Amino acid sequence: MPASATSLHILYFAWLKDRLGRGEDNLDLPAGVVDVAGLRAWLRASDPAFEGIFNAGGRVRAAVNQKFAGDGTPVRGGDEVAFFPPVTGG
Amino acid sequence: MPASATSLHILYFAWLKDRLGRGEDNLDLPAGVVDVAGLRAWLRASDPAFEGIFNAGGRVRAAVNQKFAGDGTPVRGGDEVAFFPPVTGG
Amino acid sequence: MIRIAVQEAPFDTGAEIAALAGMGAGGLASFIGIVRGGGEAGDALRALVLEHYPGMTERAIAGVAETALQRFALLGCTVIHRIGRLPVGAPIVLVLAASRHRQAALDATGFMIDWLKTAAPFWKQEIFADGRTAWVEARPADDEATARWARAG
Amino acid sequence: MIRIAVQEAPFDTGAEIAALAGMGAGGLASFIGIVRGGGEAGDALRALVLEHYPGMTERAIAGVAETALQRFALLGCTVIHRIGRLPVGAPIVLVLAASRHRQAALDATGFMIDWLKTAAPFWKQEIFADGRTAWVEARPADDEATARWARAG
Repeated sequence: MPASATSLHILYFAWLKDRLGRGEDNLDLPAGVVDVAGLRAWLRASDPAFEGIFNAGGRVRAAVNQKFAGDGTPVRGGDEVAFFPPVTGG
Repeated sequence: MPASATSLHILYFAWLKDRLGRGEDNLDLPAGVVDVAGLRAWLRASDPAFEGIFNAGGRVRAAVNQKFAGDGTPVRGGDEVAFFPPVTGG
Repeated sequence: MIRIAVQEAPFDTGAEIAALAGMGAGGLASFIGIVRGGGEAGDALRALVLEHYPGMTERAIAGVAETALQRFALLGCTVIHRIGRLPVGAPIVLVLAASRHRQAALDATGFMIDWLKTAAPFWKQEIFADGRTAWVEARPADDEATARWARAG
Repeated sequence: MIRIAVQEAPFDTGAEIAALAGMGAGGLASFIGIVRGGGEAGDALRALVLEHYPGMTERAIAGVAETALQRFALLGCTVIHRIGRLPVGAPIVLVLAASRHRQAALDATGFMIDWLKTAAPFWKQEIFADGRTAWVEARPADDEATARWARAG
């Protein structure tokens, strides 16, 4: 779907997707969210399912616009943000 | 050909074969030859062509019964001895 | 020349090698990862299901391949990673590196497979004979293998 | 399982890999050596002629393969070395190593190709466009590459 200047496309992979029962969320950029850490906090507050996910040994990783991201990576309207466990390919 | 207890089968490879114009010699184990160094000396004495071959920077290698051999490796009747330049396969 | 593919279909190793071999290379190294049965606990593993992040995966693999091409002065390299359900014994990943000299090709192959394991967004789920499933945990040894290349400068 | 061949015919890399892949391996590494044109002096190399010492060659290759099998705990390995006239671009040698873990397969492949170059009785003659021929000189770098494995214990 086309990204608008205020929308956020969030993707979940592997066991995150299993636990949430969905692979993505589309929402408006929440007020006050400016980075990955802020988005994690907002998700936790909005849905208890995220509590266990983001507490899972702190091992859930993030990507913003298809690049690995840290807690301080900026999140803006129109971005694609993904959450997933450490990768196990190869 | 079947090896007899006193015969020596000598093989030459790569540029040694080119320079000698033959790939092998069959002869009786010369009297007094007990190792590779002795055989080299006997060949030099018997045919001047070996002079240049064995003087070629000392780089001509030997094998006795299909194993790499040094100057002191024993040579006995019935053995297969080979002379060749350093290998360049792979 | 860099060739990247993420696909469900098997790859044709012979054809991929032939495509790289005609570039003036003196050496061509490859690594093929295979779904391995009989784990530590003697589990009856039947298959892996490989999930990936479309778009980011191809981008991450291309980054690894481009880095290898530069670092090892390769003539070309190929990375094909399979996704979907892969039974025990099935090939998962193919890495090829062609270079003028043998050591560069071998080193680049090791570099690429190590980096793929930590930099490309794939996740493996194990499917057992009794129907049980489990997501594979990342191994610290994989991060260490990747870090080796950073130290080697 | 060790497979050794010395032959004029081309080898079928895909078939050789498939034969090793079914042994429970998690990783399969390969190296293919190719006749490389355009040497340092820009010579018009057309082909190599590979001569070998029948009997001793197979014995030497088997020794290298058995050492690799033990040292790297391989499930299997394959070495095929071609002889005769091989034009520029033709594959000369194939080395394959299958192991449970990737690093052993890659290391074993490097080990075998390095040792083949110094321990197996092959000699390469270069054939140039103008009909001139020259025996290839052994390179000290090959001895150094082999010695590396002795130091690595």
